[in-house]
Amino acid sequence: MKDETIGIQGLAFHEPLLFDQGSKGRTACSLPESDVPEVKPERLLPKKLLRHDIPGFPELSEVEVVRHFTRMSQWNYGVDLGFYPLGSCTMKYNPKINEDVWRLPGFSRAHPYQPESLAQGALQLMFELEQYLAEVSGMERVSLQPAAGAHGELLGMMLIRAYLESKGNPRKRVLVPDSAHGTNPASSALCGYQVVQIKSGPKGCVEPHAVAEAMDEDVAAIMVTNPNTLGLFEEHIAEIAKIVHGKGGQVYCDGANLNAIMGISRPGDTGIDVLQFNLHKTFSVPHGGGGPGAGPVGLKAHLAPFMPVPVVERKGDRFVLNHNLPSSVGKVRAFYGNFAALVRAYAYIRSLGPSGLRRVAEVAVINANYLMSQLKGHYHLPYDKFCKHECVFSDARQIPHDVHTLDIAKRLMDYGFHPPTIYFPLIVRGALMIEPTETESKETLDQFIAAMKKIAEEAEREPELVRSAPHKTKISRLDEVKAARQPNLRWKVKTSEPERSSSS
Amino acid sequence: MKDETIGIQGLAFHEPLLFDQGSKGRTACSLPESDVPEVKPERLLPKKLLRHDIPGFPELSEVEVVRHFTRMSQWNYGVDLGFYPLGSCTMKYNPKINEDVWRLPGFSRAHPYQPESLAQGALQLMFELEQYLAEVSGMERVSLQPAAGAHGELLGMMLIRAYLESKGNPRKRVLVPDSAHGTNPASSALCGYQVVQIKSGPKGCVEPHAVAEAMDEDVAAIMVTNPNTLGLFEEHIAEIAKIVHGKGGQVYCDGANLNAIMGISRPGDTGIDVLQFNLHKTFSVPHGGGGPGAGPVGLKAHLAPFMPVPVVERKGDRFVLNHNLPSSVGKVRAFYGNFAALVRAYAYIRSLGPSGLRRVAEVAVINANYLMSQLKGHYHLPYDKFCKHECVFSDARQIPHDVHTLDIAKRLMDYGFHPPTIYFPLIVRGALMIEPTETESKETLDQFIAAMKKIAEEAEREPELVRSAPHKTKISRLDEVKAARQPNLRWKVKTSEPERSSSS
Amino acid sequence: MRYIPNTEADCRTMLDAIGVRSSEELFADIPSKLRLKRGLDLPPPLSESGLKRQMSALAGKDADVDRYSSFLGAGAYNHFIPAAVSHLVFRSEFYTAYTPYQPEISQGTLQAIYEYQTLICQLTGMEIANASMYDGSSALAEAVLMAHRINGRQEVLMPRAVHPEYRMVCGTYANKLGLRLLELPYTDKGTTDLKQVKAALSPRTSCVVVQSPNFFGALEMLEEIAEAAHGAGALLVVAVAEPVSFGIVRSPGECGADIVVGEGQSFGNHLNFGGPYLGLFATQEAYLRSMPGRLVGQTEDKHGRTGYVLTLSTREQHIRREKATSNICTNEGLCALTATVYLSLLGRTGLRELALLNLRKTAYAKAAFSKLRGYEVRFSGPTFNEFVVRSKKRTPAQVNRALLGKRIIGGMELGRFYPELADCLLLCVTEENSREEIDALCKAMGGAR
Amino acid sequence: MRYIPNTEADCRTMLDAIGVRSSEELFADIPSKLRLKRGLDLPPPLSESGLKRQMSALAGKDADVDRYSSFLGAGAYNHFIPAAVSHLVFRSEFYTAYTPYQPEISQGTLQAIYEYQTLICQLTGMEIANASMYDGSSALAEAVLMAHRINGRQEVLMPRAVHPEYRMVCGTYANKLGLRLLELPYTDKGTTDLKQVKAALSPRTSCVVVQSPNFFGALEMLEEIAEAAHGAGALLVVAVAEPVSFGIVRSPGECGADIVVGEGQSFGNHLNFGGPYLGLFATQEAYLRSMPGRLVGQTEDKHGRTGYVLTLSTREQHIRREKATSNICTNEGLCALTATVYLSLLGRTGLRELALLNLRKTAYAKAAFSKLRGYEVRFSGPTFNEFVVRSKKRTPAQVNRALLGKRIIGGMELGRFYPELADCLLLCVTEENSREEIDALCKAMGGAR
Ligand SMILES: Cc1ncc(COP(=O)(O)O)c(C=O)c1O
Ligand SMILES: Cc1ncc(COP(=O)(O)O)c(C=O)c1O
Repeated sequence: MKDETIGIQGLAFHEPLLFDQGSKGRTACSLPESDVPEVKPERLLPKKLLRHDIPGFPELSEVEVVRHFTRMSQWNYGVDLGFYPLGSCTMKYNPKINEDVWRLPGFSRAHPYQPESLAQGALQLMFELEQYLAEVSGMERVSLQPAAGAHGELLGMMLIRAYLESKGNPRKRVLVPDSAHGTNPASSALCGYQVVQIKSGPKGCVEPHAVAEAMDEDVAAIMVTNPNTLGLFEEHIAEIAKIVHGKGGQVYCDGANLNAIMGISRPGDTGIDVLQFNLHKTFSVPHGGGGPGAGPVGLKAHLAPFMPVPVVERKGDRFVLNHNLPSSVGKVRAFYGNFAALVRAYAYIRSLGPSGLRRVAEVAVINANYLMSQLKGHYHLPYDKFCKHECVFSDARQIPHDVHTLDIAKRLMDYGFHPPTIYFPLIVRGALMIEPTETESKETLDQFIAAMKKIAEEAEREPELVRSAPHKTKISRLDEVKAARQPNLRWKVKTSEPERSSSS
Repeated sequence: MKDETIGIQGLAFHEPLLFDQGSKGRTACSLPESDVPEVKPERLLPKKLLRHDIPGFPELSEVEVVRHFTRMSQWNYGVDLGFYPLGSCTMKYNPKINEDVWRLPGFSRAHPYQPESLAQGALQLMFELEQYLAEVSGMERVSLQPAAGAHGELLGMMLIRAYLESKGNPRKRVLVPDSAHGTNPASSALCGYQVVQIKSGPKGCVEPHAVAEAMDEDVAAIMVTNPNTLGLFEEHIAEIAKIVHGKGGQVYCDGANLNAIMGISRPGDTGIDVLQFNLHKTFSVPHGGGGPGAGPVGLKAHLAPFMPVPVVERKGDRFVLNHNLPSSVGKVRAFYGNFAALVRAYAYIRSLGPSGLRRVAEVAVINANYLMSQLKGHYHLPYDKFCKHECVFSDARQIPHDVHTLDIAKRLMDYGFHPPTIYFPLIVRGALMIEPTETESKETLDQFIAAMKKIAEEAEREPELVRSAPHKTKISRLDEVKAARQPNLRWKVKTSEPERSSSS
Repeated sequence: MRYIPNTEADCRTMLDAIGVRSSEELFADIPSKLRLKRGLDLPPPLSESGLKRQMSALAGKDADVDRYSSFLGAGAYNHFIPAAVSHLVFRSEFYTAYTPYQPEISQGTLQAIYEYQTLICQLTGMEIANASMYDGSSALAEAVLMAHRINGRQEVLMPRAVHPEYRMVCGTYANKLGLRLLELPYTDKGTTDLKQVKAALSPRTSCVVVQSPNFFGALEMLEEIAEAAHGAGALLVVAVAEPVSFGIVRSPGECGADIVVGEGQSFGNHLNFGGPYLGLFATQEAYLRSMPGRLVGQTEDKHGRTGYVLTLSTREQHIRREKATSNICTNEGLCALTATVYLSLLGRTGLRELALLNLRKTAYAKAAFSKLRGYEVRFSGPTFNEFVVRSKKRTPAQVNRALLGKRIIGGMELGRFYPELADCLLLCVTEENSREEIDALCKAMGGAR
Repeated sequence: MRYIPNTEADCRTMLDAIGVRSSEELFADIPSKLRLKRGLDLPPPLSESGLKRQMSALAGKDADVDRYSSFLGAGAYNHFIPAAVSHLVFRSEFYTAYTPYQPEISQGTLQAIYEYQTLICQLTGMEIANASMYDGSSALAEAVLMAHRINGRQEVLMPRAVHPEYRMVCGTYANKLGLRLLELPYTDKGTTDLKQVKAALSPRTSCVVVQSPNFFGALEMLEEIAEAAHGAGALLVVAVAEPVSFGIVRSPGECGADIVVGEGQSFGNHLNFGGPYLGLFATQEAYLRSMPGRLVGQTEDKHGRTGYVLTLSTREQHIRREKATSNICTNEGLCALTATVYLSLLGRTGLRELALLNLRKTAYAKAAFSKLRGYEVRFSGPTFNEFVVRSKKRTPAQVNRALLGKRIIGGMELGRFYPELADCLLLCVTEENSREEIDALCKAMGGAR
């Protein structure tokens, strides 16, 4: 694509808040005429329970609502617009057919409490998806209930706690490597455990001796992320698992990065007792601008009695919901899980099949290593070895020019790219965490590499250009301090001017 | 919305041609495995009829195709993004529900030749739509076959010709006012008629005496547009019809502007024999960036024998296609019409009902006159009287500053608006033809008025700013002369570099 | 009024600004005898949910190719449409835009049309293509008129193997301008008789029309016909109703066609009970200025940035008025975009594989019918994805009725257009018909003989 | 591999650039005993059309609210969803974006969340709202933990009239942190007994939870309970599972709630067989820093242009880690956007009309059942769009089975959660249930008694 940059500028549209538009009495909905007696609400509800109006609530016609959100959508960057190498988030392409199938009436218009006999398709899908995920991860059972990765972590730790309680002592502490995602310690804490941080070794992996030192009979579990947040496979995972098991602890695996090893290595075969999947990463469920995702939890047989209810079971040729698990931890959300996300993951697995899933991992890793190999000479690479799904650079070489990771990230926008994850993992100062995924072409990677090199140059030649980036976006850097110091978290009816819509 | 302009700039994306991307062997489709014997094509077709490859044809994965068209879509302006006052085009809002219902499998996945017994829904819809359109227009029958307005004009003139032939003489000429849309004369010519231009009177309407002078036994018909392209109602239409009928001619009405008079006046009641509807204008069918639309033709009983086949008829409680019309003109396209467009128009009529359609006309006319009243002082208004659906200004006041209609149009883009129709109708030099439609709010009109006033100022104060507009769009004005002088109408396999994909 | 933002109050304010008391005054110019004195006689307004129910009820009365297995083709083909097609085509920036008269804010549509023109050239083997016509039949009619504009001749050779509705449309268009259509018979191969073409050719012949694959699904000998036509100074107009054939069949351009038209519905457009479809139109550069329809060209802005514009519009009605090459204005833009997206997804290998799959499945079905008691394959010529079967005992209508009971929609009954083929069915087999479906069809028809 | 652009050849080139012979070398760090020595045991890949058939076959086995008339509610409600909702929410710029960490290219999502937070504040009558929680039940659990963070107390008063699954989720979350849930009974009005609340309140009480409309559809006396709770220094946590009630029922904020949580599914989100749904979470400014979940705030850029950012993230896990107010990261963003679009469409008048319509239809149905032989309305308290019916003769299971025959999905059988209500059904009536449907239900149940 010659050397034009992908990032250019075009016409965009200013769009005020919903609340600063419209006029009294407008609505974009047309309800059916009431076909029952039009009794006055006062006759149906006690006066003191009645509400009469919602001042300031929107009053817009359909065209106004449509333009509002259409214009706003264009202010967003999405995977469908370009490269989104957000490390640890696996922003892969979301197949369009999956967006059609979850909307089939039998899925999207089915009520969670409708009779099992009238939900056999949904139950079969959940039953089979559990089997597929178990096979991919090497676990024995899978709970589809959690709504996201962190939710899965929480459930996973609850299972461990319930298991240990059944053995007489829930224990007190959980070991978490310093490279872990913030949700890991938070989930442990939410489950009533103190968190003990384990320092990663010089090669970016957790070292057995460090675990051995911290491990004792008060430690309930270790939470490892594998491949970890440096994009490295935890080489000693088996040995670590042995150490933890040796002291009666459990091994939790944060499976958010499963994309790099599907079909190649299975956590279940490496000594893991529990792990969560992030279907909105590995299994192509779109991230939705912040969810919904799904965070199923895979587990070994000894934890099965504690699974949340209900679980889907097969009875002959019928599928049923079993609510009756005496030692279940209970429930972590209502109903069965983020079903529409499960449908997409199921469709994804059926589309790729075994060979396809393995190919996903291979190409994801090839893409990541290709990026790493090409950028090495231009950015500091703290851990210089082959990576898996992502590679982590830092701003060490740019700091002398007073150009920082944040500046590099913002400048990437001008070149038409979404920035990588920045300042995470915490063990790398000024981290630039780049995950290309398998759905990016070599040409796209080359364009990104060219932009990164250009920015490295700019950092030396015209650092101000980088420091003041982005230049092509609708707005430039925002005052985050002001946002936090004087929180403005909602629109309010202006008291000065009489509230627009209530006039008349 | 204070005084920020709506037009701003944001990040856009460069996107090369399909043919300059991808790599050998990529595809975004996955066909089912062949479940029949994989016979070599040479065994099924004579060698000389076989094709082996299509050099230069695209080779892309799904994500590449999705980004290509998603990025390109953002270079477009559409009704869903903002005000689109393209005169004569009635760019009203296209209801979203209509886009869902035409896609119902029973409509979009139905084959035109499937048995009538299995197409009763589609046939009923066509039967009822014919009745609705007849009622709105005051005509007696309606053919749903034409694919667009011009197609309808052609069919309309064919009906007239067939009718006159049945009377023994098709006649030679057709009268067309100088304010008519180009399709009117072109359709007449395509139907074998010479076109005689009628000069509009000083008040912008066709004058009876002018028609009387041109009318004789060689004149087959007159084509009037009512309301006309100046946005004016042809006040003398009844008298004109009498004159033409008096000499045995027929009266065709270009009904593209029906939006202004729905429920208020019916062409059929004004002496019209034939007219076409533009469903993609009046009846909210989206214009699709250039179609498909639909141009049904309404006609009086004396023309019914000549309707194109088939026509939908009711037999008891069943609907049938009648192919057997001995004096039919034949067909103007295969099958029955742009059915998916008919579905939308049907849904639109059923949503608004009689009161709604009348309200459409009222508000469309109020909006147009409001615009006219506010811009009058700032732009030259050649015909200063109340208008119907649109008002036509000119650049007469800006020409002294060497600012022309084209410049004003381009500058509007910077303010976030689509320009009006320009340089049409031809009888107004430098015409700016503004049709707001009923789906625009007063606030939007006020924003547009403010922009137009600002531009009038700019034309005086900083004309160069206007002449060099647009400034915020992805590209600025294009070299149209070059485009016409050295036509480049397609991508070609570069002969210099060995053709990308055929390598290997 | 969810589609009409302005409330009574808003209108009031505007009427005041205009300086009238009521909207009535704005309609004062309409003579009262021309006013409608009553409300329109139409059904009352429906709520959105009511509308949805009403439309679903209507649609529910129709069969669709999801609930039936269908073997209908005859100019409208049931091909699988990848999900990405509608996700992209129904981006509102595309479908709520008008014809791209203002290039600076229409580059999405314009670049897509330029790509479409290129794809159609690549498929047809022609030098230039326009931005679309209404459908295959009207495109053919316009091609016939164009040939007449080019060589001023009056006669059109029109084989009976051309789609009957296309022939009818050509007739309807052509006779207004005094052109005459001469029919040409078909042989037992189901193709047009070359000898007859040669015999019919004369200095009056403006063009020879050939459809290939023709209405019977058979492939015509284009090269030979082209040679004959050119020999007589006539043009060859080739019509292609099933463009998936371009993936495996030699292009008309290579065979010497002067104008190639076609129906693009197969390329990602729904069956839509007959429309909207997509008129393909391509020709040679030499005929550029006689060509109907819109054209997009590549050019650049003052900063040298590449861009696309509507060009050569001096051929068109809005400039040339009655002297235009056609009256077409609104065309089938979104269907052309659909085809562009569809073809981008299939691409170089996909289209070929798809065509091959159609060819093979049809060959499989044909073989089955050649063995099926009570039936015979009517024509011997090579076919793409359609072929004609003769029913020796039951009438085609009886056969089809029997099939409906098995939720199979059989072939088109040819008697309607060809009295001499009253005992024949035109069957179409695409990638959407599984082998099981084909076997079920044979079994059911075998039973129904 | 239509989702994987890079071909073998592309990979080859990249491997060369990396300097390895094969991708194997890139996996060398995985000890071979940890490698999978076989292929995954999964079904073979499906073509896109094959996948579509497979998924349609599965979905076809389920009932849906289009093909059945349904009276199920109980935390998941069947409301009409205007077409514009999915047209806007499924703009790919929205659904293919990640959490808006980079505000300059995420303003669409961010402004929408700011609008969402505002709408939720307006509906609940609270001062601040977050960007969403997983669902209503987990939002309630988080509210209970938040109350504990605020006042350090250990006891939670949990009425049995709260959705049983919500109570279960609260228990699952709370007991890990040593919180105790005390159940409170319901009266014959179907509401929580104020006397019992007062009796149970103590200095140990962290919060009183109330659902209103509660699981039986009845409206609780929030004001009185708030007063009692506050009197004992406890917080009032109000849960709303059917937020359409906000259109006609006095807001919890006005009644003195300290935290309001709810299930936002009713606002334009599909039933989805139980998920994804939308956890609403609102509270008073005073508790801002103890609040879980993401928050969007308004600020400006260096040119003074208004913009929106994620803010106050020091409460969150990625900064605070184990000291965070919650572990939530990915939330239900797109469901929140859906609610925002839905509420914008209904607006100030629409939401009220909708609530009124639900209220009236339910009143109509309730009146019918109070007259229906063999049944009685179980509770006497005022209800919104759900109510409990007692079947005097047949068991609820028998009644429902009989209804299925008429393509009616009856009410939820309460015995599953309330042994003492084993003879009761919880019925829900929304604007999607026409009067005819309601009459048909009564008729069928009358027949089934
Ligand atoms: C390594 C890791 N673990 C856990 C999570 C949490 O997953 P979720 O955001 O779905 O709760 C994430 C995603 O942010 C992650 O990257
Ligand atoms: C007044 C008038 N007549 C006829 C036409 C032609 O209609 P269409 O473009 O649908 O062929 C148009 C639209 O351009 C028009 O504005």
